[in-house]
Amino acid sequence: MDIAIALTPDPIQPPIHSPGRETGAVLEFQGLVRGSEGEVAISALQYEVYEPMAGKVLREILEKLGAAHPCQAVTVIHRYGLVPVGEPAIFVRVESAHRGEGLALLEEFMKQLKTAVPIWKVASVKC
Amino acid sequence: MDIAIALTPDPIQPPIHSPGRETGAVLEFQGLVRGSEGEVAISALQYEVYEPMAGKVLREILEKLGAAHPCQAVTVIHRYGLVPVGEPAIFVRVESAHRGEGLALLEEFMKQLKTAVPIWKVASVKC
Amino acid sequence: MPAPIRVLFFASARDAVGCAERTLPCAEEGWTEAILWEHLLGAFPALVPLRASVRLAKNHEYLMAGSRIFPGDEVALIPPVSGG
Amino acid sequence: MPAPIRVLFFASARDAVGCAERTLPCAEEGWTEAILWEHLLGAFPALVPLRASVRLAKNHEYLMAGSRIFPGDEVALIPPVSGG
Repeated sequence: MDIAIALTPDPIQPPIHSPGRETGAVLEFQGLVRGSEGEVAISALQYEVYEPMAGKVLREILEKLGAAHPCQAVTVIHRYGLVPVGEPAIFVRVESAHRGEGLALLEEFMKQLKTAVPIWKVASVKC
Repeated sequence: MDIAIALTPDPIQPPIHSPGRETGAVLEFQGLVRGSEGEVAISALQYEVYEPMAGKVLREILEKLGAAHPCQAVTVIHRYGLVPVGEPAIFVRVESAHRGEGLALLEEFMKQLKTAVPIWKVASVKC
Repeated sequence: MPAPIRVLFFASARDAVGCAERTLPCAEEGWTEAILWEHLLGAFPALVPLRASVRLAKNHEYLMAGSRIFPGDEVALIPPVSGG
Repeated sequence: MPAPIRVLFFASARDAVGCAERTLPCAEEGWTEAILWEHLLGAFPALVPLRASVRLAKNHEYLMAGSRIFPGDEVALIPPVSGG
Protein backbone atom coordinates (compact mmCIF):
# COMPACT_ATOMS: atom_id res chain seq x y z
CA MET A 1 0.00 0.00 0.00
CA ASP A 2 1.42 3.39 -0.99
CA ILE A 3 1.50 5.73 2.00
CA ALA A 4 2.03 9.48 1.73
CA ILE A 5 2.03 11.61 4.87
CA ALA A 6 2.51 15.36 5.21
CA LEU A 7 2.39 17.70 8.18
CA THR A 8 2.25 21.31 7.11
CA PRO A 9 1.55 24.78 8.48
CA ASP A 10 0.14 25.82 5.09
CA PRO A 11 -3.41 25.51 3.73
CA ILE A 12 -4.02 21.95 2.59
CA GLN A 13 -3.90 21.42 -1.17
CA PRO A 14 -5.23 17.95 -1.95
CA PRO A 15 -2.64 16.52 -4.33
CA ILE A 16 -3.65 15.75 -7.90
CA HIS A 17 -4.67 12.15 -8.08
CA SER A 18 -4.48 9.65 -10.89
CA PRO A 19 -5.89 6.33 -9.75
CA GLY A 20 -4.61 3.08 -11.18
CA ARG A 21 -6.62 0.90 -13.56
CA GLU A 22 -7.64 -1.39 -10.72
CA THR A 23 -8.84 1.40 -8.41
CA GLY A 24 -12.60 1.17 -7.99
CA ALA A 25 -13.12 3.40 -4.96
CA VAL A 26 -11.65 6.78 -4.02
CA LEU A 27 -12.68 8.10 -0.63
CA GLU A 28 -11.73 11.55 0.55
CA PHE A 29 -12.29 12.93 4.00
CA GLN A 30 -11.75 16.49 5.15
CA GLY A 31 -12.06 17.49 8.78
CA LEU A 32 -12.90 21.20 8.86
CA VAL A 33 -12.61 23.68 11.71
CA ARG A 34 -16.16 24.46 12.85
CA GLY A 35 -17.26 27.99 13.70
CA SER A 36 -18.14 27.40 17.32
CA GLU A 37 -16.78 25.69 20.39
CA GLY A 38 -19.55 24.94 22.81
CA GLU A 39 -21.59 28.15 22.64
CA VAL A 40 -18.71 30.41 21.67
CA ALA A 41 -18.14 31.60 18.10
CA ILE A 42 -14.54 31.18 17.01
CA SER A 43 -12.56 32.19 13.97
CA ALA A 44 -9.70 29.68 14.10
CA LEU A 45 -8.12 26.80 16.00
CA GLN A 46 -4.45 26.49 16.88
CA TYR A 47 -2.93 23.03 16.35
CA GLU A 48 0.37 21.82 17.74
CA VAL A 49 2.26 18.78 16.47
CA TYR A 50 5.24 16.74 17.64
CA GLU A 51 6.36 16.42 14.09
CA PRO A 52 8.85 13.53 13.92
CA MET A 53 6.77 11.35 16.24
CA ALA A 54 3.47 12.21 14.57
CA GLY A 55 4.84 11.25 11.17
CA LYS A 56 6.20 7.98 12.55
CA VAL A 57 3.01 7.04 14.41
CA LEU A 58 0.85 7.92 11.39
CA ARG A 59 2.92 5.61 9.23
CA GLU A 60 2.78 2.77 11.75
CA ILE A 61 -1.00 3.09 12.06
CA LEU A 62 -1.43 3.09 8.28
CA GLU A 63 0.90 0.13 7.76
CA LYS A 64 -1.03 -1.96 10.29
CA LEU A 65 -4.39 -0.89 8.88
CA GLY A 66 -3.22 -1.63 5.34
CA ALA A 67 -2.54 -5.22 6.38
CA ALA A 68 -6.02 -5.57 7.90
CA HIS A 69 -7.89 -3.70 5.14
CA PRO A 70 -5.83 -3.99 1.94
CA CYS A 71 -6.04 -0.71 0.04
CA GLN A 72 -3.91 0.61 -2.79
CA ALA A 73 -2.89 4.05 -1.57
CA VAL A 74 -3.47 6.37 1.36
CA THR A 75 -2.62 10.06 1.57
CA VAL A 76 -2.82 11.94 4.86
CA ILE A 77 -2.19 15.67 5.22
CA HIS A 78 -2.56 17.29 8.65
CA ARG A 79 -2.18 21.03 9.02
CA TYR A 80 -0.84 22.68 12.17
CA GLY A 81 -0.53 26.23 13.45
CA LEU A 82 -3.57 28.46 13.06
CA VAL A 83 -6.35 26.88 10.95
CA PRO A 84 -9.24 29.25 10.12
CA VAL A 85 -12.87 28.21 10.42
CA GLY A 86 -14.12 26.45 7.29
CA GLU A 87 -10.68 25.20 6.28
CA PRO A 88 -9.52 21.60 6.60
CA ALA A 89 -7.22 20.61 9.45
CA ILE A 90 -6.94 17.15 7.98
CA PHE A 91 -7.29 15.57 4.55
CA VAL A 92 -7.33 11.82 3.99
CA ARG A 93 -7.62 10.04 0.66
CA VAL A 94 -7.95 6.26 0.38
CA GLU A 95 -7.83 4.40 -2.92
CA SER A 96 -8.94 0.79 -3.04
CA ALA A 97 -10.34 -1.82 -5.38
CA HIS A 98 -13.70 -1.82 -3.58
CA ARG A 99 -15.31 0.64 -1.23
CA GLY A 100 -15.54 -1.75 1.75
CA GLU A 101 -11.83 -1.82 2.52
CA GLY A 102 -11.52 1.90 1.98
CA LEU A 103 -14.36 2.78 4.33
CA ALA A 104 -13.08 0.39 6.99
CA LEU A 105 -9.55 1.77 6.76
CA LEU A 106 -10.69 5.41 6.85
CA GLU A 107 -12.98 4.87 9.83
CA GLU A 108 -10.38 2.99 11.85
CA PHE A 109 -7.64 5.42 10.88
CA MET A 110 -9.60 8.40 12.18
CA LYS A 111 -10.25 6.64 15.49
CA GLN A 112 -6.59 5.82 15.97
CA LEU A 113 -5.52 9.29 14.88
CA LYS A 114 -7.61 10.73 17.66
CA THR A 115 -6.16 8.47 20.32
CA ALA A 116 -2.52 8.00 19.37
CA VAL A 117 -1.07 10.67 17.07
CA PRO A 118 0.69 13.52 18.92
CA ILE A 119 -1.31 16.41 17.50
CA TRP A 120 -3.27 18.78 19.71
CA LYS A 121 -5.83 21.52 19.44
CA VAL A 122 -4.17 23.91 21.87
CA ALA A 123 -6.21 27.11 21.59
CA SER A 124 -9.11 28.73 19.81
CA VAL A 125 -9.41 32.29 18.57
CA LYS A 126 -12.72 33.88 19.60
CA CYS A 127 -14.61 35.95 17.04
CA MET B 1 -30.74 17.93 5.10
CA ASP B 2 -30.07 19.42 1.66
CA ILE B 3 -30.29 16.77 -1.03
CA ALA B 4 -28.99 17.22 -4.57
CA ILE B 5 -29.30 14.39 -7.08
CA ALA B 6 -28.19 14.28 -10.70
CA LEU B 7 -28.23 11.54 -13.33
CA THR B 8 -26.14 12.46 -16.32
CA PRO B 9 -24.59 10.90 -19.43
CA ASP B 10 -21.70 13.36 -19.17
CA PRO B 11 -18.41 13.06 -17.26
CA ILE B 12 -19.02 13.83 -13.59
CA GLN B 13 -17.89 17.28 -12.47
CA PRO B 14 -17.99 17.42 -8.67
CA PRO B 15 -19.81 20.69 -7.95
CA ILE B 16 -17.93 23.48 -6.18
CA HIS B 17 -18.58 23.19 -2.51
CA SER B 18 -18.69 25.81 0.21
CA PRO B 19 -19.43 24.16 3.53
CA GLY B 20 -21.32 26.02 6.23
CA ARG B 21 -19.68 27.29 9.44
CA GLU B 22 -20.96 24.28 11.35
CA THR B 23 -19.69 21.68 8.88
CA GLY B 24 -16.90 19.67 10.46
CA ALA B 25 -16.70 16.72 8.08
CA VAL B 26 -16.79 16.51 4.32
CA LEU B 27 -16.72 12.99 2.87
CA GLU B 28 -16.45 12.35 -0.83
CA PHE B 29 -16.74 9.00 -2.51
CA GLN B 30 -16.08 8.19 -6.14
CA GLY B 31 -16.81 4.79 -7.61
CA LEU B 32 -14.55 4.34 -10.62
CA VAL B 33 -14.81 1.91 -13.50
CA ARG B 34 -12.03 -0.65 -13.03
CA GLY B 35 -9.94 -1.90 -15.94
CA SER B 36 -10.89 -5.55 -15.75
CA GLU B 37 -13.91 -7.75 -15.31
CA GLY B 38 -12.94 -11.13 -14.00
CA GLU B 39 -9.83 -11.85 -16.08
CA VAL B 40 -10.81 -9.72 -19.06
CA ALA B 41 -9.36 -6.26 -19.66
CA ILE B 42 -12.05 -3.72 -20.50
CA SER B 43 -12.03 -0.11 -21.61
CA ALA B 44 -15.50 0.99 -20.49
CA LEU B 45 -18.78 -0.04 -18.88
CA GLN B 46 -22.24 0.75 -20.20
CA TYR B 47 -24.76 1.88 -17.56
CA GLU B 48 -28.50 2.04 -18.03
CA VAL B 49 -30.86 3.99 -15.81
CA TYR B 50 -34.63 4.20 -15.35
CA GLU B 51 -34.30 7.89 -14.82
CA PRO B 52 -37.53 9.11 -13.19
CA MET B 53 -37.68 6.14 -10.84
CA ALA B 54 -33.96 6.22 -10.00
CA GLY B 55 -34.21 9.90 -9.04
CA LYS B 56 -37.24 9.23 -6.89
CA VAL B 57 -35.77 6.18 -5.14
CA LEU B 58 -32.47 7.98 -4.51
CA ARG B 59 -34.32 10.84 -2.85
CA GLU B 60 -36.41 8.49 -0.70
CA ILE B 61 -33.33 6.60 0.45
CA LEU B 62 -31.49 9.83 1.33
CA GLU B 63 -34.47 11.30 3.17
CA LYS B 64 -34.79 8.21 5.33
CA LEU B 65 -31.05 8.01 5.96
CA GLY B 66 -30.94 11.72 6.83
CA ALA B 67 -33.47 11.08 9.60
CA ALA B 68 -31.38 8.20 10.99
CA HIS B 69 -27.97 9.88 10.54
CA PRO B 70 -28.50 13.66 10.59
CA CYS B 71 -26.17 15.26 8.09
CA GLN B 72 -26.22 18.73 6.59
CA ALA B 73 -26.04 18.09 2.87
CA VAL B 74 -25.72 15.20 0.44
CA THR B 75 -24.89 15.38 -3.24
CA VAL B 76 -25.20 12.31 -5.47
CA ILE B 77 -24.25 12.24 -9.14
CA HIS B 78 -24.57 9.01 -11.11
CA ARG B 79 -23.39 8.81 -14.68
CA TYR B 80 -24.98 6.55 -17.28
CA GLY B 81 -24.22 5.53 -20.84
CA LEU B 82 -20.62 4.58 -21.59
CA VAL B 83 -18.22 5.29 -18.70
CA PRO B 84 -14.52 4.79 -19.55
CA VAL B 85 -12.14 2.95 -17.23
CA GLY B 86 -10.67 5.24 -14.58
CA GLU B 87 -13.62 7.63 -14.62
CA PRO B 88 -16.25 7.84 -11.88
CA ALA B 89 -19.65 6.25 -12.43
CA ILE B 90 -20.81 7.72 -9.13
CA PHE B 91 -19.87 10.66 -6.94
CA VAL B 92 -21.25 11.15 -3.44
CA ARG B 93 -20.48 14.05 -1.09
CA VAL B 94 -21.73 14.14 2.49
CA GLU B 95 -21.35 17.17 4.74
CA SER B 96 -21.98 16.80 8.45
CA ALA B 97 -21.05 18.31 11.80
CA HIS B 98 -19.02 15.23 12.77
CA ARG B 99 -17.57 12.42 10.73
CA GLY B 100 -19.57 9.64 12.43
CA GLU B 101 -22.93 10.55 10.89
CA GLY B 102 -21.35 11.17 7.51
CA LEU B 103 -19.58 7.81 7.38
CA ALA B 104 -22.70 5.98 8.55
CA LEU B 105 -24.86 7.70 5.96
CA LEU B 106 -22.41 7.11 3.12
CA GLU B 107 -21.95 3.45 3.94
CA GLU B 108 -25.66 2.75 4.26
CA PHE B 109 -26.45 4.79 1.16
CA MET B 110 -24.07 2.77 -1.00
CA LYS B 111 -25.61 -0.49 0.23
CA GLN B 112 -29.12 0.66 -0.56
CA LEU B 113 -28.05 2.10 -3.90
CA LYS B 114 -26.80 -1.33 -4.89
CA THR B 115 -30.00 -3.10 -3.92
CA ALA B 116 -32.79 -0.67 -4.75
CA VAL B 117 -31.91 2.01 -7.29
CA PRO B 118 -32.82 1.09 -10.90
CA ILE B 119 -29.40 1.54 -12.45
CA TRP B 120 -27.63 -1.31 -14.23
CA LYS B 121 -24.25 -2.17 -15.66
CA VAL B 122 -25.51 -3.65 -18.92
CA ALA B 123 -22.36 -4.26 -20.94
CA SER B 124 -18.61 -3.90 -20.95
CA VAL B 125 -16.35 -2.90 -23.80
CA LYS B 126 -13.37 -5.26 -24.14
CA CYS B 127 -9.95 -3.74 -24.76
CA MET C 1 -62.07 0.84 -24.06
CA PRO C 2 -59.66 1.33 -21.11
CA ALA C 3 -56.17 2.70 -21.71
CA PRO C 4 -53.46 0.05 -21.98
CA ILE C 5 -50.73 -0.29 -19.38
CA ARG C 6 -47.30 0.73 -20.52
CA VAL C 7 -44.61 -1.85 -19.76
CA LEU C 8 -40.92 -0.91 -19.65
CA PHE C 9 -38.14 -3.49 -19.86
CA PHE C 10 -34.66 -2.77 -18.51
CA ALA C 11 -31.28 -4.49 -18.67
CA SER C 12 -31.61 -8.31 -18.87
CA ALA C 13 -35.41 -8.04 -19.18
CA ARG C 14 -34.99 -5.86 -22.22
CA ASP C 15 -32.47 -8.25 -23.71
CA ALA C 16 -34.82 -11.19 -23.13
CA VAL C 17 -37.85 -9.49 -24.64
CA GLY C 18 -35.95 -7.71 -27.40
CA CYS C 19 -37.59 -4.35 -26.86
CA ALA C 20 -37.60 -1.57 -24.28
CA GLU C 21 -41.30 -0.86 -24.15
CA ARG C 22 -44.65 -2.47 -24.98
CA THR C 23 -48.28 -1.85 -24.10
CA LEU C 24 -50.70 -4.43 -22.72
CA PRO C 25 -54.46 -4.01 -22.74
CA CYS C 26 -55.69 -4.11 -19.17
CA ALA C 27 -59.18 -4.70 -17.75
CA GLU C 28 -60.91 -1.65 -16.25
CA GLU C 29 -61.02 -3.23 -12.77
CA GLY C 30 -57.23 -3.66 -12.87
CA TRP C 31 -54.92 -6.60 -12.26
CA THR C 32 -53.22 -8.05 -9.25
CA GLU C 33 -49.47 -8.57 -9.49
CA ALA C 34 -50.05 -12.28 -10.12
CA ILE C 35 -52.44 -11.60 -13.01
CA LEU C 36 -50.02 -9.06 -14.49
CA TRP C 37 -47.25 -11.66 -14.40
CA GLU C 38 -49.55 -14.18 -16.12
CA HIS C 39 -50.10 -11.70 -18.93
CA LEU C 40 -46.41 -10.79 -19.12
CA LEU C 41 -45.21 -14.39 -19.24
CA GLY C 42 -47.91 -15.23 -21.79
CA ALA C 43 -46.87 -12.37 -24.04
CA PHE C 44 -43.11 -12.77 -23.44
CA PRO C 45 -42.16 -16.38 -22.66
CA ALA C 46 -38.50 -15.35 -22.62
CA LEU C 47 -39.19 -13.70 -19.26
CA VAL C 48 -39.89 -17.03 -17.54
CA PRO C 49 -36.31 -17.60 -16.35
CA LEU C 50 -36.15 -14.00 -15.05
CA ARG C 51 -39.43 -14.17 -13.15
CA ALA C 52 -37.86 -15.00 -9.78
CA SER C 53 -35.30 -12.18 -9.82
CA VAL C 54 -37.27 -9.37 -11.44
CA ARG C 55 -39.16 -6.87 -9.27
CA LEU C 56 -42.05 -4.84 -10.62
CA ALA C 57 -42.46 -1.10 -10.27
CA LYS C 58 -45.63 0.91 -10.88
CA ASN C 59 -45.43 4.60 -11.68
CA HIS C 60 -41.81 4.82 -10.44
CA GLU C 61 -42.31 2.94 -7.18
CA TYR C 62 -41.70 -0.67 -6.31
CA LEU C 63 -45.00 -2.50 -6.28
CA MET C 64 -46.26 -3.02 -2.73
CA ALA C 65 -47.76 -6.34 -1.71
CA GLY C 66 -51.46 -6.24 -2.56
CA SER C 67 -51.20 -3.34 -5.02
CA ARG C 68 -53.26 -3.48 -8.21
CA ILE C 69 -52.30 -2.27 -11.66
CA PHE C 70 -54.83 -0.18 -13.56
CA PRO C 71 -55.22 0.99 -17.14
CA GLY C 72 -52.88 3.90 -17.82
CA ASP C 73 -50.28 2.78 -15.27
CA GLU C 74 -46.60 2.60 -16.17
CA VAL C 75 -45.13 -0.72 -15.11
CA ALA C 76 -41.42 -1.47 -15.20
CA LEU C 77 -39.55 -4.76 -14.93
CA ILE C 78 -36.56 -4.21 -12.68
CA PRO C 79 -33.90 -6.95 -12.86
CA PRO C 80 -31.33 -6.99 -10.03
CA VAL C 81 -29.73 -3.55 -10.02
CA SER C 82 -25.98 -2.91 -10.23
CA GLY C 83 -25.38 0.80 -9.97
CA GLY C 84 -22.42 2.50 -8.29
CA MET D 1 29.59 12.55 32.86
CA PRO D 2 26.70 10.97 30.93
CA ALA D 3 24.67 13.04 28.46
CA PRO D 4 21.44 14.46 29.86
CA ILE D 5 18.05 13.32 28.64
CA ARG D 6 16.12 15.85 26.60
CA VAL D 7 12.53 16.32 27.76
CA LEU D 8 9.88 17.85 25.48
CA PHE D 9 6.59 19.26 26.77
CA PHE D 10 3.54 19.58 24.54
CA ALA D 11 0.12 21.19 24.82
CA SER D 12 -1.16 21.21 28.44
CA ALA D 13 2.15 19.84 29.71
CA ARG D 14 3.96 22.77 28.15
CA ASP D 15 1.45 25.21 29.62
CA ALA D 16 1.90 23.65 33.07
CA VAL D 17 5.69 23.69 32.98
CA GLY D 18 6.00 27.00 31.17
CA CYS D 19 8.54 25.80 28.65
CA ALA D 20 8.73 23.48 25.66
CA GLU D 21 12.00 21.72 26.40
CA ARG D 22 14.38 21.01 29.30
CA THR D 23 17.22 18.64 29.98
CA LEU D 24 17.55 16.34 32.98
CA PRO D 25 20.83 14.71 34.06
CA CYS D 26 20.38 10.94 33.95
CA ALA D 27 22.42 8.17 35.55
CA GLU D 28 24.52 6.06 33.19
CA GLU D 29 22.54 2.89 33.99
CA GLY D 30 19.32 4.62 32.95
CA TRP D 31 15.96 5.07 34.62
CA THR D 32 12.76 3.10 34.72
CA GLU D 33 9.58 4.95 33.79
CA ALA D 34 8.72 5.27 37.50
CA ILE D 35 12.09 6.83 38.33
CA LEU D 36 11.79 9.22 35.39
CA TRP D 37 8.39 10.36 36.66
CA GLU D 38 9.87 10.90 40.12
CA HIS D 39 12.49 13.19 38.62
CA LEU D 40 9.94 14.96 36.41
CA LEU D 41 7.48 15.61 39.23
CA GLY D 42 10.31 16.72 41.51
CA ALA D 43 11.59 19.18 38.95
CA PHE D 44 8.12 20.31 37.73
CA PRO D 45 5.49 20.01 40.50
CA ALA D 46 2.93 21.60 38.15
CA LEU D 47 2.88 18.26 36.30
CA VAL D 48 1.35 16.41 39.26
CA PRO D 49 -2.29 16.91 38.17
CA LEU D 50 -1.40 15.81 34.61
CA ARG D 51 0.44 12.66 35.67
CA ALA D 52 -2.52 10.32 35.21
CA SER D 53 -3.39 11.47 31.68
CA VAL D 54 0.07 12.06 30.20
CA ARG D 55 1.81 9.28 28.27
CA LEU D 56 5.55 9.24 27.77
CA ALA D 57 7.35 8.74 24.49
CA LYS D 58 11.02 7.91 24.02
CA ASN D 59 12.76 8.71 20.74
CA HIS D 60 9.42 9.18 18.92
CA GLU D 61 7.72 6.03 20.20
CA TYR D 62 5.35 5.50 23.06
CA LEU D 63 7.25 4.04 25.99
CA MET D 64 6.64 0.30 26.30
CA ALA D 65 6.05 -1.29 29.68
CA GLY D 66 9.46 -2.15 31.17
CA SER D 67 11.46 0.19 28.89
CA ARG D 68 14.32 2.17 30.40
CA ILE D 69 15.44 5.69 29.59
CA PHE D 70 19.13 6.29 29.01
CA PRO D 71 21.38 9.36 28.80
CA GLY D 72 20.94 10.99 25.39
CA ASP D 73 17.34 9.82 24.91
CA GLU D 74 14.62 12.24 23.84
CA VAL D 75 11.60 11.93 26.08
CA ALA D 76 8.28 13.64 25.34
CA LEU D 77 5.26 14.22 27.55
CA ILE D 78 2.16 13.50 25.47
CA PRO D 79 -1.09 14.82 26.96
CA PRO D 80 -4.31 13.38 25.48
CA VAL D 81 -4.17 14.07 21.76
CA SER D 82 -6.86 15.90 19.78
CA GLY D 83 -5.87 15.94 16.13
CA GLY D 84 -8.20 15.71 13.16
